[in-house]
Amino acid sequence: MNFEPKIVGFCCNWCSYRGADLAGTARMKCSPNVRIIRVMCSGRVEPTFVVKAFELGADGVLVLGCHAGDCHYSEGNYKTMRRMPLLKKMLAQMGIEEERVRLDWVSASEGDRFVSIVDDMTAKVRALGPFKNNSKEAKHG
Amino acid sequence: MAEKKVATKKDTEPKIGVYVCHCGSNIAGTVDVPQVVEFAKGLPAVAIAREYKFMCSDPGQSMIKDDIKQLGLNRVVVASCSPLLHEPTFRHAIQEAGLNPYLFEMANIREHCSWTTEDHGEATEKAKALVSAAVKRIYLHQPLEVREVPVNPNTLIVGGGIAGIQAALEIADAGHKVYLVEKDPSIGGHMIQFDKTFPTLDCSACILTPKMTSAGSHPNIELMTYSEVEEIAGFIGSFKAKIRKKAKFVDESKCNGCGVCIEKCPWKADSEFDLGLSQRKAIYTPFPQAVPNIPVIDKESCAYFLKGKCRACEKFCEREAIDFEQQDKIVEIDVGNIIITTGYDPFDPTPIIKYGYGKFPNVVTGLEFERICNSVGPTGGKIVLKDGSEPKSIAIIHCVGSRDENYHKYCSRVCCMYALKYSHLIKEKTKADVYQMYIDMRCFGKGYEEFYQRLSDEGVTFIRGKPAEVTDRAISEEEKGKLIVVGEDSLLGTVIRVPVDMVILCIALEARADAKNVAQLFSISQGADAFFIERHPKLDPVATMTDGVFIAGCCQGPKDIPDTVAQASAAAARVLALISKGKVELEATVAVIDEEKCSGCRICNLLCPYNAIDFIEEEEVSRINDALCKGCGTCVAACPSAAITHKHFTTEEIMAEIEGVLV
Amino acid sequence: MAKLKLALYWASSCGGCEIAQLQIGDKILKLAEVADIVFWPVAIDAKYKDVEAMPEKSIDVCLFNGAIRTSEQEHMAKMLREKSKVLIAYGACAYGGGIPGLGNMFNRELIFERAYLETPSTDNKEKVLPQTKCKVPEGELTLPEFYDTVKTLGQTVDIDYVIPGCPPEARTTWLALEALIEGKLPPKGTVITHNAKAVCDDCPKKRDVKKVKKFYRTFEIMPDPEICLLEQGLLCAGIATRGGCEAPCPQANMPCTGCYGPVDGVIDQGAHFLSAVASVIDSNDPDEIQRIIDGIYDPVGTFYRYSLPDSLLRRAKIK
Amino acid sequence: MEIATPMKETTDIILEKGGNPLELCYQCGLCTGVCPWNRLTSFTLRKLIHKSQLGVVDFEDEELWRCVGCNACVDRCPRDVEIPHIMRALRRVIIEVGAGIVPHSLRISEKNISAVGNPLGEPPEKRMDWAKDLGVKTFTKGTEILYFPCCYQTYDPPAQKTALATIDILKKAAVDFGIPDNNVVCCGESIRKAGAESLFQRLAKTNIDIFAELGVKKILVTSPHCYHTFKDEYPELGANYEVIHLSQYLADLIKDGRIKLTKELNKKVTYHDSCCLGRYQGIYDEHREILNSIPGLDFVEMPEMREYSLCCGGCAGRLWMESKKGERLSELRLEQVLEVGANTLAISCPYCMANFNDGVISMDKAGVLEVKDISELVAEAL
Amino acid sequence: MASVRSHESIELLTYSEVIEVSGYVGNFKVKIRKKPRYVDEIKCTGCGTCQEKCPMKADSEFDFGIGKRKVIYTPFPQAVPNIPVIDRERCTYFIKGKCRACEKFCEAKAIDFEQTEKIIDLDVGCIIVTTGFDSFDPTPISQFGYGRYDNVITGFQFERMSSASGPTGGKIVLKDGSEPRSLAILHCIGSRDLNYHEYCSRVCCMSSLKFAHLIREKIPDAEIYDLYIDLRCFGKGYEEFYNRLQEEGVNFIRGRAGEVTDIAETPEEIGRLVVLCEDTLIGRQRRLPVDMVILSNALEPRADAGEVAKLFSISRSKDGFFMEKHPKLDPVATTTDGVFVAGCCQGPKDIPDTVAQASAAAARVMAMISKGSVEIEAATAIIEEEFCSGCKTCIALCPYNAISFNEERKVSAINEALCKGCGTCAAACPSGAIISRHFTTEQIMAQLEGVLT
Repeated sequence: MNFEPKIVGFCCNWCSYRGADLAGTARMKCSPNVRIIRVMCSGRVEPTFVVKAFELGADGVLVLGCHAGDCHYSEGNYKTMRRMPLLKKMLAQMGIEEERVRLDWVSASEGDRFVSIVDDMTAKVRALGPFKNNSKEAKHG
Repeated sequence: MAEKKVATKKDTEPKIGVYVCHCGSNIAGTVDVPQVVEFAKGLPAVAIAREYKFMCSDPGQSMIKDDIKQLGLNRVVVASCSPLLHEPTFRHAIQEAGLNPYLFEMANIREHCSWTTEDHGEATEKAKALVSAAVKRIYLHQPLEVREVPVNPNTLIVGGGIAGIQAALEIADAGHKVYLVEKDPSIGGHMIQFDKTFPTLDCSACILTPKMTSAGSHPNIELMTYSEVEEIAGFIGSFKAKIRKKAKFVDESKCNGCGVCIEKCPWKADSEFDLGLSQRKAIYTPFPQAVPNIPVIDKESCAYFLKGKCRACEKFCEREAIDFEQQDKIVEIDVGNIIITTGYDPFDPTPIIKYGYGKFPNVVTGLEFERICNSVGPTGGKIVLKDGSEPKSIAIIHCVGSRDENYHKYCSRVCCMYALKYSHLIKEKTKADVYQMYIDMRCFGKGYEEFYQRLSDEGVTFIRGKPAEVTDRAISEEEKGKLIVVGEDSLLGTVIRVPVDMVILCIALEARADAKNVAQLFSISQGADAFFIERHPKLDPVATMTDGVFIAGCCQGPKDIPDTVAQASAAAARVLALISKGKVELEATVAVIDEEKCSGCRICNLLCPYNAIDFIEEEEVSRINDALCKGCGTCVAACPSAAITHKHFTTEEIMAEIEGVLV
Repeated sequence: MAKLKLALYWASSCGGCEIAQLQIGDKILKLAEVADIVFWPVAIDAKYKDVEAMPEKSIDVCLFNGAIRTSEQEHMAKMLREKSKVLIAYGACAYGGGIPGLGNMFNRELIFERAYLETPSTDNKEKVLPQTKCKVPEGELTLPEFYDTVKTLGQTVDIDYVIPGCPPEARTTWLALEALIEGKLPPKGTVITHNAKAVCDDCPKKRDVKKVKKFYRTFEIMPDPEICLLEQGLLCAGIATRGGCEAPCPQANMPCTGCYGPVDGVIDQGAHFLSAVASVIDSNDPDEIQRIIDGIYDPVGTFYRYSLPDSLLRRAKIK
Repeated sequence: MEIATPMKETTDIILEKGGNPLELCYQCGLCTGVCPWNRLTSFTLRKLIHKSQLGVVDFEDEELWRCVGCNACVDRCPRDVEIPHIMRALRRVIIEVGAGIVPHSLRISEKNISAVGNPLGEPPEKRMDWAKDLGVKTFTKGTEILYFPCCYQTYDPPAQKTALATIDILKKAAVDFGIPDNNVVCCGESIRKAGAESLFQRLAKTNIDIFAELGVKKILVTSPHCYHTFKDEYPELGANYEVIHLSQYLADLIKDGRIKLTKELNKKVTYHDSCCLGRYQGIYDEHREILNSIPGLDFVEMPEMREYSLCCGGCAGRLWMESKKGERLSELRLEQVLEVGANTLAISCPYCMANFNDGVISMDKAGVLEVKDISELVAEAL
Repeated sequence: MASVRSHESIELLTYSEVIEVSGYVGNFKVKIRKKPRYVDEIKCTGCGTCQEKCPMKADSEFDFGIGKRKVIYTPFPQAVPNIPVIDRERCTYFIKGKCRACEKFCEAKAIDFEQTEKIIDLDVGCIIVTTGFDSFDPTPISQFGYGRYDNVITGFQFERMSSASGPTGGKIVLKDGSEPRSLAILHCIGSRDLNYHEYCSRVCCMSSLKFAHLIREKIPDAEIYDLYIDLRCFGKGYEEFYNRLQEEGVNFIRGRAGEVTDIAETPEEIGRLVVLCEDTLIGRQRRLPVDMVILSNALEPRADAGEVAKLFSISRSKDGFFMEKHPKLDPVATTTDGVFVAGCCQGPKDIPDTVAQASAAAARVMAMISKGSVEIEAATAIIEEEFCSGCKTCIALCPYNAISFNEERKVSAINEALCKGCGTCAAACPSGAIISRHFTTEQIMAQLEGVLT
């Protein structure tokens, strides 16, 4: 069987989750690989969650928030905009491919954008292959 | 240190019911529902898993309610459509069955699954993952209470200009008490300084004075002039405000506003109201129609306070209202809501040296010109030069301090129109030629373009281009003794020199000098331009990030009178809605700080968009005001000590959910 | 009352912990009054077989410092666990992997290459690398296996307590010893320090709300000694590190490096530290944010200086 | 860079001479955008207006004589600025105040009109010679219609054909009409646009007096310019007439069956809308009805037609001035005529006729294309 | 929108129109016609299957005709309520008597072809009219070729085109599906133009800038021309946005376009649209060859504004928008007490101003509600019926429509709740039957006598 990546998606309640809903309402076809966890604001997404997802065997993590300036909580998404790049920089240092973590913005009316981000990410992660969490089994190298 | 997990204390072991909806064929057409149900049955703590055609229908809901009662379920997962659609429905249902509504979780297997996935196998797998995530997460759910706080029906309005007056009247007319605080001796603000208003050319005082009077005499409005807010505590519904009533040295209860004291006072000072173009007495009301019509003594210019003698006013006051012993008073009031209408400051063009303001006596600002034009102003409404003669030509320079990276980037919104208004007043009162130097004519309001056209017809000359300088260095005979405005006429493509007698600078509106203090006092934010920031520029233009604090008028950004009035009424509407509801519901899914863990590092303090996090200096910990918290979770994600918990979205819950989706 | 039997062991660490244990000063006399040291390779001549010979749970307390890098260390950890009633991870290496734990950024091959071939001072023309076995004229020699990945003591065996620090402050060591002596041991799993809160709580510097426009390395600026170092752009880990040390580094105007490990409840010290640092970047412009982030050199070394093996990901992915 | 200083006095003079629409202009530049001159040369109408607003007009500039008042701009102006009025005012300042120089060729025409009542300088006593042998009666009191041919149609042989054809048609339809005697003078429309206001006033008064004496109520014209001035400008002086352009009258005659077009004309014809009749008066349909009712005639439209018609460049005195080769709108228009493959260009204005006839010759298309007044085509088809 | 639907205090009547209003402030009676949807609102779950299955298509009104919708449709995916309606005019079943595909596939059995219109009577105290605007149809400005050239579109059409959920899925494309390389945005189409609307539509400058930005974002190397007269960027953050657009390399040309033509003069112009304009800052005419022209068209009063005005007794200003009581001091009230206006039905405005005005109107209503009663002018006019001859002179004079004629008694009657006491009727009554209380003829006469002593 071909490798199908598992991707954890974090969506904020106000924009991106609604955008994902709209993709459904509009019956757009979309890769099933991204499983969404709803948080109130993308600002709630701790780097720990991303790392935890990898630890638990995710092959990629997608974080979606409102577009800059549209945050329901005024500027929660700006905090995410600061955290994710630093996290990505660190993960890169740890040898984790850049494509496995993605931060993007989807508004409530952008069902199509949601789909294209999900499809694009799925394809890229699929191409990378499974994420080997080589820490646990790496007991004796 | 193997065990880091904090054990979650639960009163009873979770007993979870899982309900998978077919949604007709919307879900069942793609997802193998029975398989999902079987899968759910195998998940930890799941007591029962069922399927039904339409879970949201009445029979579907009854199924859940019955199971809660009969099987003693204490947590419910419904796998159906988007929670944005039916979460309220099911929360309501389990509440009816006696469960806390927060002990509910929804798995979105329609929008996020059956509708976007074609392959049945994939869809079923994804549905399972989503159900497993919901089950893992709900295991950790805790009951939450929605709290309500009562709303004090009294309202504090800060700033007695047109915005404050309008909002005050709006609320007072609805039968609620308003405290209107104004720092000057009279309400009226900038609008009362104006002569006419554009584009209807109504007399500004004529339309404002009735409002001022009704604000002054309204039984529900307590006017606190010559007063300033010193301190604010509390939150929406119950603010406590400390207000300093500055000493007027005149007993308000005795004074009948006869004006004898003013007449008799031998001391003069520059009139603030006339921008220094005229003089007032040391005991004064700023202008004749002042509300309240009670004078104040200006300590700085009163001979008694300066030299210890005079007291002329006291001698002549028949009502014995003068009281030199008066002290500032601190008044404490309780209010439920606050509206800030502190207005703007006119931009001081002195730093723009090239325009010669301050150097050439006949270069005046727009606001000064308003006073010159005003029939009760320093010149009795005559448009005259400093030497008393009538100008033969006047140049009006737009965008002074606006649309200028060196001063204010923004457009001040009203200058084009007041410049047109000046042209009209000049044409009406003198024979002078008028030159308008503009960049773009911004006549956007109702009747504005028509006004522009009317002015064109009155023979005003429009020159497109921002002048480079105003000079008195003549290069020809005609220019001698005149002010020459030099700039490019960008439509002609040449430099143009316009010799005039008077130059009016259309100065920008800028945030008040003390805007920063006000912002801090009321926990509201300022934009880069120093004006206060509204909660959402489109959809919530009068609210601020602090619940219960609203803004209206030019303190939010430059605007004209109709827009100010509309905004003031809008703020009043928001306040009235809160008052008539009588209570506010507080968010249940808030963040809380465990003070045992907080090291007071203050990382979280600035992250909160609602200023809900206070740093308690004495205890060196941060604390969240749960009446202000909206539950976004940004602070939780940032806390390096994991001292903050986001109720209903705890780290453990989300971790469990991550584990769930990755089955 | 019988004297306590105390063991001390040194695994993958620098030896600083051994010295730190002596730092308790004259209190060591008090310790000697109540305890006998039965095993302490650095100070007492005792052989493995002596330990092997001890009955199970015959040692009352074992202070074990250093991470688990080799098969020998693993073996000793397991043995000491067996022989000890109370096993304490002593110091940052035993607790979170410590500095040796940063070796998890590489694997065995890379480390050997660097250590035995690449370093300028190395003279190894034959390119000999350590082998577990090797034949010499005298017979076969063995070496412990060098593992690919560093693990913490806690990941190797069950531990009872942690005394954190690189090395632990004398007061922290004594806090634990005192509890032992007095028999007032806290619940199992406790990280023994004077302060459950972060270092900031110990730190006397003035703290305000935080906004950072640029991060500096320590040699780049001379910070104001009165003000919180993070506010001045130094990556001080005090916010994300358990206190109790009395903040000696920040007090000396050096940023905290995080040796006391995370505060209770924090799942991953580095991720939390990173999140907090990123949160206070004072910009909403993606490009500017990137520029500010570019000023952070070696994020892993910064955020996981002492805890990489104990982090959720434990090690880097080596292609 | 040159430096300008607003001269309010100059602006005042322009305003006094009727330039007041300039106050309304908000300088959007639409007029320059649509001005046909810009296809050939650069002519910034908007800037000229702005200079007038500031009183910094260079009265020596030839540009002042460029605008022919085709109204393409006025039609679309968002503030309804009557730009030709501004142009007229500027020219009045030149002529009446002497602020600049009147182009030589225009001055000759002006002199002619002033001296002999027609721009061609022909003797006034020969004005009606063209009709000598036609047996047409001179208008007297009680005659229903006064047929007033334009100066060109009375003196200029190619244009005369229009008048002759008109008489032919009117006779066949048995219309009660008369022609004026030799005392009438040029209607004055163009010379007024060229700025000679007092001359216009004199001409108009002459004609008005004559018409009054004869009791003229209904005037039939074959020039759109006469039409415009009689209908819209003479009323300023208190004279009101029912003015009909021949095209309107012909359309009615055909509709009512008073004339029958029977002869086949095997021509491929396109029609050029004159500005003065089109954009000024909105008369578009009649010509097309007439042409379409001529048997055998193949009528084609040019892309730029009706309100988009390209001006011939002959009005407002421009006919009398020299335009350089390559700067002639008429030639641009003739290229469009040739593009649609027509062999006959129908017009209904004597200026258009003069301009296009010149153009046909200068472009060397004499055998390929003929220019005919619509009356000629109708007369041929009778 | 969703909170409007779920709010317990809001009853949403979509697909409905007000047909009659009577009464006065505090006591209005309103008749509403609820048009048949042919879908049972209670049963429908909004699943959308019916729309999917419906075989017939029509031009989408929501997409300004550049997209299609089904005959059973919700105007857009996020519609509230999410309940479709059947377009009777185009439904095969209604036209030919067969099809009923939607009915067949509806599992909730919500389709009801027998539904008829319903008249609902409501009693309300106050009315807020927020009927909005129409977008100006630029067809009459024939020189811009709207309707003639495929790639000349209005700003509103561009909005839909650029919307992710719009007909092209957010792609900016020409009619032939290709991407435009150059675009011109023409400001003030139908605004600031005496030939159409004299007023400025207030929002077009900013929406044009927004269009330019969206184009820049989606087609980074496109050549964009913005043809303006004055850039009216007056709101908060607007000027800053303009600066940003300048930095993004949009070509701003000050000049109103004269014409859009497809007549090419140079090879480069062949097959493209050419915008003729003067660049007034250079002082020369320019020809801009572009692939697409966007007309930033005006906001104009709704076509039915006249009827609505009559229905609610509100007046309209010269430009056709509803007139407020006082432009400065009472911008949401109308001359009829209890009827308020908000939003673009009162004049063009942007979203923040609309929201502020809407809240203002709500404030006025709430003030009335929380007071519970309205004070009625005491100094009103009354008619002494015995003297009234029923001549009806007074009826048309009343600016508040307070006078009605009692057909049975043949006398006029004044509704005191509507009368404002202006006295016009009293002055006009030929038989002296109307008494303007507090300003009676006697009182005024006496006063006259007094001032003349």
